[in-house]
Amino acid sequence: MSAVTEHTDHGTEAHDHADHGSHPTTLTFVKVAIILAVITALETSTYWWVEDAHTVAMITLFICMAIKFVMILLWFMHLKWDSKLFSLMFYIGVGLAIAVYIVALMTFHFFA
Amino acid sequence: MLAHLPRRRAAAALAILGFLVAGCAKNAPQDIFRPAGSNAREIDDGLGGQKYIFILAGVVAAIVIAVVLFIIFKFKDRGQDIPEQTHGNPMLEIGMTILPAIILITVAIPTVAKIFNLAKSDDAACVVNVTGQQWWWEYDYPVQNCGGIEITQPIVTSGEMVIPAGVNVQLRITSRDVIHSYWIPRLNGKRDAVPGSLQPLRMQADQPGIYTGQCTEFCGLSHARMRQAVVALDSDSFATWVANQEEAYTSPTDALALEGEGQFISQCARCHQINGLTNSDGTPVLANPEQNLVSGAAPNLTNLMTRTGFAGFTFDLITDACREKLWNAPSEEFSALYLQGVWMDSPAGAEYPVCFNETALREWLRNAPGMKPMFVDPNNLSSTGGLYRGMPNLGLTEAQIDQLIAYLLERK
Amino acid sequence: MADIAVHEGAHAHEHDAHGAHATSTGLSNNKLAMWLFLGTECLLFGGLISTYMLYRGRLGNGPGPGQVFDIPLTSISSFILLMSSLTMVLAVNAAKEGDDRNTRVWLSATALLGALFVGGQVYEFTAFYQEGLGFTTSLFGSSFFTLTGFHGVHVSLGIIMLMALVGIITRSKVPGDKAEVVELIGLYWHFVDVVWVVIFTLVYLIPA
Amino acid sequence: MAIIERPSAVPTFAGAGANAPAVVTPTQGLGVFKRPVAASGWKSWVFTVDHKKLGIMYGVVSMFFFLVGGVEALLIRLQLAAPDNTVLSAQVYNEMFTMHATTMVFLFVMPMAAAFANYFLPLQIGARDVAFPRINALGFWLFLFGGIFINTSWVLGGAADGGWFMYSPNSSPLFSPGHGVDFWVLGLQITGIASLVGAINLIVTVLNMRAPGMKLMHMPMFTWMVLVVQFLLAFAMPVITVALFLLGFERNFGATFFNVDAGADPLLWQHLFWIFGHPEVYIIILPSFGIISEVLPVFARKPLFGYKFVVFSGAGIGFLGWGVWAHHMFASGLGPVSVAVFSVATMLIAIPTGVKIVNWTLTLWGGKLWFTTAMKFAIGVIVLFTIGGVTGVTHAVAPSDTQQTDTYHIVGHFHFVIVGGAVMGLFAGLYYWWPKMFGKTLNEKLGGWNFWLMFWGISITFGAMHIVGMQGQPRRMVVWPEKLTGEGFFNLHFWNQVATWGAFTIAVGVAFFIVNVVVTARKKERAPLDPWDARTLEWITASPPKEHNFDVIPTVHALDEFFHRKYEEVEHEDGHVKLMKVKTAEEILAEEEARADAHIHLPSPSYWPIVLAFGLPIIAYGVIYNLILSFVGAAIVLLAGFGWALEPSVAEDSDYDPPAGGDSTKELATIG
Ligand code: HEA
Ligand code: HEA
Ligand code: HEC
Ligand code: CUA
Ligand SMILES: [Cu+2]
Repeated sequence: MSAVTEHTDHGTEAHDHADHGSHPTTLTFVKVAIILAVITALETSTYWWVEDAHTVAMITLFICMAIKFVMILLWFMHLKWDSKLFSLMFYIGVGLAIAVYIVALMTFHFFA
Repeated sequence: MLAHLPRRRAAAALAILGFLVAGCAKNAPQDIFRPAGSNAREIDDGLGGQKYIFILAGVVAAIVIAVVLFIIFKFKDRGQDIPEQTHGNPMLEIGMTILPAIILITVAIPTVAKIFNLAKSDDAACVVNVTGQQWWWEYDYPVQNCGGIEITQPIVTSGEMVIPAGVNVQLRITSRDVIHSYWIPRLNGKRDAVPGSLQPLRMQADQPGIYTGQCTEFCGLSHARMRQAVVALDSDSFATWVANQEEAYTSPTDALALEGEGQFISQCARCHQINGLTNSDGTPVLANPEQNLVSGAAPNLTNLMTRTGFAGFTFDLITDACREKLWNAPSEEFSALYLQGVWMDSPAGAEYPVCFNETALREWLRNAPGMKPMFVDPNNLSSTGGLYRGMPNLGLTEAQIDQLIAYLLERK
Repeated sequence: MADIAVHEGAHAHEHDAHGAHATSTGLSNNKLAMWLFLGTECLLFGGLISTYMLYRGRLGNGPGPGQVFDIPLTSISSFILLMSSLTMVLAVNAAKEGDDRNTRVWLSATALLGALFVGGQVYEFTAFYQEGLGFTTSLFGSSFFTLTGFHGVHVSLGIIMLMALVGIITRSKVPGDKAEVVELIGLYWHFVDVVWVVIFTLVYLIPA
Repeated sequence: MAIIERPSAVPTFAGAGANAPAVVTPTQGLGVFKRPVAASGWKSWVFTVDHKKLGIMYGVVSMFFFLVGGVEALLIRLQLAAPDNTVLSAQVYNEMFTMHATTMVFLFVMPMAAAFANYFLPLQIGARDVAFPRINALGFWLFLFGGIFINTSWVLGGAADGGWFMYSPNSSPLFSPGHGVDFWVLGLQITGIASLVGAINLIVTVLNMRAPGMKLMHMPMFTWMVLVVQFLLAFAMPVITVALFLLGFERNFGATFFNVDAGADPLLWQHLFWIFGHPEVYIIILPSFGIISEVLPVFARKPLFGYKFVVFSGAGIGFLGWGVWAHHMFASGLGPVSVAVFSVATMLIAIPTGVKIVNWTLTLWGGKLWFTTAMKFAIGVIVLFTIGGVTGVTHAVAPSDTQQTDTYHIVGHFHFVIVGGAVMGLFAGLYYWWPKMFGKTLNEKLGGWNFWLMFWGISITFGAMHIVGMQGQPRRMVVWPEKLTGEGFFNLHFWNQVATWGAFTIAVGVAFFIVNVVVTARKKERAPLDPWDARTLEWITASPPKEHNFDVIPTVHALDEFFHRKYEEVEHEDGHVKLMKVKTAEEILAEEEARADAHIHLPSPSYWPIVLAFGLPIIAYGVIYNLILSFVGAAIVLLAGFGWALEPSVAEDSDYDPPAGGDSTKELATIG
C-alpha cells in the first residue's frame, strides 16, 4: 500500500501524457512484434526437440513465456511509460494469482 | 443506565471465564476436553495443546475486557475539558505488536511438533479400513495380526468399530459418495472421508469402553443421523469378538427364523450381505448393492446382533436401560458386557434377549425412511438412475417382519 | 463498459492544460479502472489455468493432449493473435494522432485477426471433437475447453467491441475522449493476448 | 439534471438545502430514448446514479434481507431448542441454514457495508460522486436482482441445501438434485459481478477523486478500511467466480470437475471456495473496523490513536488474509506440512488485529467518553470481537482445531466476530450517521434498548454455542439426540435452550431498531448539523447532504479536517494554551455556501444500469429452465451495453456555459 502514497503529493500535475518525447514510434512497435514472433517460433520449435531435452525445453519455454508476457505489458500496453500506479494495480493481481495458485497446487503435491 | 455499566461488564467477564470451565460436563459423551487415548491427549496437553490455548484465549479476552471496563469507568464524560489530542506512541505500538507475537511463538512451535506427531503412521499395530457413505460407516478389517490377535478372514461391520484397548490402530478413511468426517472426540480429532483418497488417522483407547462420535462433515439429508462409535475391548474379549465374527454361518433351526431367512433372501439380500448365506440349491447368496444404491454398499448384517446400535449408530439395538448400563460400565466390566450385547442381563438359556430393543428394529423394517430421512422415494430417483440413497420402505407385512426379526436375532 | 468522461470533446490534448482531468493522481479514471480490472482477471484466468494444470493428465477414456493437439496449427493462430496486438498498438497510435481513417483501418485489421484466431479455435475444437475429445469426455477435456473457451469468449467480446468502435467512430458518436476509448479497448485486447501467451506455453507446449 | 445551478437564495444550513432546485436537461441517449430526468418520485430513485440515493437503497434492501436471514436463524434456533425436535424437516433445515448464511453474508453484511461505503466514501474524501456513477447503479441493481433471484428458489422447488460452502461432491447433481443449488450458483454469480464492479469503482474513486490536499494519509479510517475491502473484493470475487463456473458447468452441462468417478479431486472446490472465503471474512469485518475507528475518536474527543498503525494493520490483515485459507480444511487431509504452514500463518493474523484492538483502547484512554448509542455499539464491538477473535486463535492451532472444526464451537466463533463484530459495527454506523443521512437523530433511549438487548443476546446465544460445541455438538444437524445430552450444569439441553432464548433477545433488540426508525421518521425535530461534534469531512456539508454534496469542494489540510476547522488552540489569559471550539458547523457551512461553485456538473440519471442488470437474472433463469430465455437475457444485456456505451455519462450540456475565463478547477466534470 505504501507505494500508492507517493502519488498523492503530486496532486494534479502528474498525468498520463507527461512524456511525449519518449513515446515509441511505429517502428519500435514493429520491432517488438518481430522479437515476439521470433520468440514464438523458438518456443514452437521446442515441440520437435523436446523429446531429447526435456528440462532444457521446460526452462526455455518458461523464460520465453516470461519475456513475451513482460514485453507485451511494457511496450504494447505502455506500462513502460505509464504511471507506476497502473503497474501496481496489475502486478498485485498477477502476483497474488501466481502465489495463491502455486500454493494451492502445492497442496495437491502437483510439483512433487 | 450508564451507572450499571461496570457491573454488567464484570458479569460478562465472568460469563466468559465460565466457558473455560465448561470442559467438565458430566456424562457428555463427546466432551472434547476428556481425552481417553494417546492421540486425543496429544491434542489436549501441553503448550500448543487445547487446554493451554483455551486458557490463553480466555486470559487475553479477559484482559481486554478488563481494560475496557476500566476505561469506561475512569474516562467517562464528567464535564472535563477536551482531552489532549494525542496521536499515538510508536514505541508503545511496537511493544504491543511484539508482545502477541511472542505469545504466539510459544503456541506455534509446539503446535507444529504436535501436527507432525499426530501424523505419524508407522507405529500402528492394527489396521482398519473405514468407509463413509450416506449415512453410515462401514469398517472392514483386513486379514492381519491386530495387536496380537490374528484376523484370518476379512471382517466387515458397520456403526461400531471394535478395537483392542491400548493398541495403536491405524484407520484408513475414505468414502463411497460425498465427503464425510470421522470423529471420535475422546480418542482423536476428525479426519474427513474424501472419496477417491485414503486418509490416515490413528486411534488408541487407553481403557475398554465405548466412545461415541458423529459424522462432522455435512453430507446431505441425514447428516444429523450419521453417527459412529469406537468400542475398545480388552485383549481377550477382542479375540472373542474376532472369533465370533469369523464363525461360519448356520441356517436357523427355529421355524419362524427359517421363514425369515427366506424373506431375507427375497427382500433384503439384493442389498445386504450375510456371509455364508446360501440359496436352497446351495449357491451362495451375494448381495449386489451397487445395482440398488448410489453408494454401492449397504451394511453387512452377518453379525447384526453383536452391535448395540444400527442405521448409522443412530438407533439402539439395546434398550435404553441396557444402553445406560453399558455406557456407564466401569472399564473392567465393560468388555464382557459388550460381548453379551442384546443378551446382556438375560439368564442363561433364555429364549429372548432382555436387552433387545425390538421396537426400534421393527419400526425400521416397517418404514426405514420414516425413522431416518433418506432419498428413497421410488418416484423421485431420476437423477440417480433409479438407485436409492438409503434403505427404502419395503412394504413388509407384520408377519414378514416377525419372521425377519426372528431371523435377525440369530445373527449374533 | 468503462464510463467515459464526456467533457473533453474531440480535442483531448488541448484540454490537458486546464486540468479538466483533475483527478487526485492525475490519471484517467477509466485507465485506472481498466488496469485494475485486468489485475482481477489474472485471478480468474489463474484459477482456470490451475484447474487445467491439475486435471490435464486425467484422461478417462478419452484422448490426451499429445493425441489431439496440433502444435503447428496452434502456433499459427498464436502468431496471428500476437500480430493483432501489433495492429492494435498501431490503432492506438493513430487514434492518438487524431487520424480517424487509420484508426479505423487498424481497428478493423485487429478485429479481423482476432476473428481469424477465433476461427482457428473453432476449427480446432471441432477437430478435437471429431478425435473424441468432447467437453464431457474427461477432466482434461472439461478443463481444457473451459479454459480456452473462456479465453475465446474474451477474444470474441473484444472483437465485438472493436467492431462497435469502428462503427461509432465512423458515425462520430464517441462519447468522450476517442483516443482513450481506443486505448482502453487496446489494453483489454493486449491482456487477452498476454493470457494466450501463458496458455500457449503451459497448455500446448509444456509436455504433459 | 445535468447541471445544478446554484439556487439564488442560498438556504443557510441544517438540511434545508437538500433539495436544491435542479435544472433539468432532457437529451437523447440512443437517439430513441430520452434520458430520465425526474427529480422526484419513484423514477428519481430507479434511474438514479446518485451515490447517496444508491447508498440508501443498498441499506434498505440489505436491512430487509437481514430480517429474512434473521427469521431463518430464529427458525433454526426453534428447531434446536429441544432434542429430536420437529419444527423443521431435515430437508427444510438444510435449506434453512444454507440460505441463512448466504442471505446474511452476501445479501446483508456485504451490501450493508456497500451502503455505507457508497454513501460516505465520496463525502469523506470530498468528492461529488463516485468515479463511475452508472456502474454504481449497476452494482445495486445486480445485488437486488441477484438476491431476489436466489430467494425465488424457495417457491420454485426448494432452496439450496448444501451448506454455505457448498462442498463438492455433495453439491453435484447426483447428490443435490433439484434446482436449489443452481439458483445459489447463478445468484451468487450475479451478486458477485455487483461486488466486482463496485470494488473497481470505489478503488478508483478513492485513488482519483479525493479533494485537493486529501492525501492518502489524511483519509478517514472508514475510507481506508473500505479501500482495503475493495481490493480484497476485487481479487477474491474472480476466484469464487471460477469455482461457481466449474460447479455450474458440472450441474448444467455435464462436466465432471468434482466427480470422483471421473478422477476429479473434490478438494479443488474447497481450495477455490476458501481462497475466496477467507478474504471474504475480512471483507465482512473490515468495514465495521472502519466505522468504529470513526466512532470511537469522535465520542472520546480524541484523534484515533496510532492512525498509521491502524491503517497498516488493516492493510496487513488484508494481505495476510490471502495466505491462510486452508485453515478451514485442517481435517480434510492436506498432510502435515501444509497444515503446519497454514496453522502458523493463521496465528499471525492475530498480530495486526491485536494492533487494532490496542489502538482502539488507547484512543479511549484519557478521553472524555460520551456514551451515545453509536459509542456503545462501538465499544461492544471491541469486547465481542475480541472474544470471537481469540476463539479464532484456538482454531488456528490445527491439532486442537481437529476437535473443534464443524462443531458449535466454530459456529460460536464466527457469530461472535460477525454478529458481535461486523453487525454491531454496522449498527454503530447507523446510529452515528443517521442524522447525516436523514437529518434526524435516532432516539437514544430506544437505542439503549436496542444495544443492550443485542449485546446480551449475542453474548448469550453465541456463548452458549461455545459450551455446546465443547460438549461435542456438531453443527448442521437438524436434530441432536436426547441420549447425548449429558447431565449437570453443562448439559446440551439447557444450553441449546439458552441459545434459542438469546436469539430471540437479539431479535427483540433488532425490533427496537425498527421501532426507533419509525419513531424517528415521524418526529418533527431536526438534528443539529453536527450532533456529535464529529471530525471528518462528511459533516462539513448539510444534513442530509445536498445533491451535489459540497457547495464548494473543500481543501484539506489535515487528518480530521473538520475538527481542525472547528477547533483551535487558544491562549488563555493565564497563558495556558487550550483547545477551544472557535467555529460551529453552522458557521462553517454558511461560509462554504457563500462561496459556492456556480456551476456544478453532476452525472445524469440513466436507464441502462437497471436494464442491463435485469438481463442477468433472465439469463440465469434460462440456464435453469430453457436456454432460449438465456439468449433473450443476453440480448438485453448486449443492447443495454450498447446504449450505455453510446450514452454520455453526463447529459449533453446544451444549456451549459463554462464559466467564462473562470477558475476551471471548479468544473468538477470529471465525474465519469
Ligand atoms: C468476520 C469474520 C471473521 C473474522 C474477523 C475471523 C477471524 C479469525 N478467524 Fe474465523 N471464521 C469466520 C469468520 C471470521 N473469522 C467464519 C465465518 C468461519 C467459519 C466458516 C464456516 O465453516 O462456515 C471461520 C472459521 C475459522 C476457522 C476454521 C475453523 C474450522 O472450521 O475448523 C479458523 C481456523 O483457524 C478461524 C480462525 C480465525 C482467526 C485466527 C481469526 C483472526 O483474524 C482473529 C484475530 C483477533 C484476535 C486474536 C483478537 C484480538 C487480538 C488481541 C487482543 C491480541 C492478542 C491476541 C493473542 C496473542 C491471541 N476462523
Ligand atoms: C453475516 C453473517 C451471519 C449473521 C448476521 C448470523 C446471525 C445469526 N445466526 Fe448464523 N450463520 C452464519 C452467518 C451469520 N449468522 C453462517 C455463515 C452460518 C453457517 C451456515 C452453514 O453451516 O452453512 C450460520 C449458521 C448458524 C447456525 C448453525 C446452523 C447449523 O449449523 O445447523 C445457527 C444456529 O443457531 C445460527 C444462528 C444465528 C443467529 C441466532 C443469528 C442472529 O444474530 C440473527 C439476529 C437477527 C434477527 C433475529 C433478525 C431480527 C428479526 C426481527 C426483528 C423480525 C422479527 C419478526 C418476526 C419474528 C416475524 N447461524
Ligand atoms: C435398496 C437397498 C436395501 C434393501 C432392499 C434393504 N436394505 Fe436394509 N439398509 C440399506 C441401507 C442403505 C442401510 C443403511 C442405512 C443408514 O444407516 O443410513 C440399511 C440398513 C439396515 C439395517 C441397519 C444395519 C446397521 O448395521 O446399521 C438393518 C438391520 C437393515 N437394513 C435390515 C434390512 C432388512 C431386514 C431388509 C429386508 C427386509 C433390508 N434391510 C432391505 C439398504 C437396504
Ligand atoms: Cu456423513 Cu455427515
Ligand atoms: Cu478463515
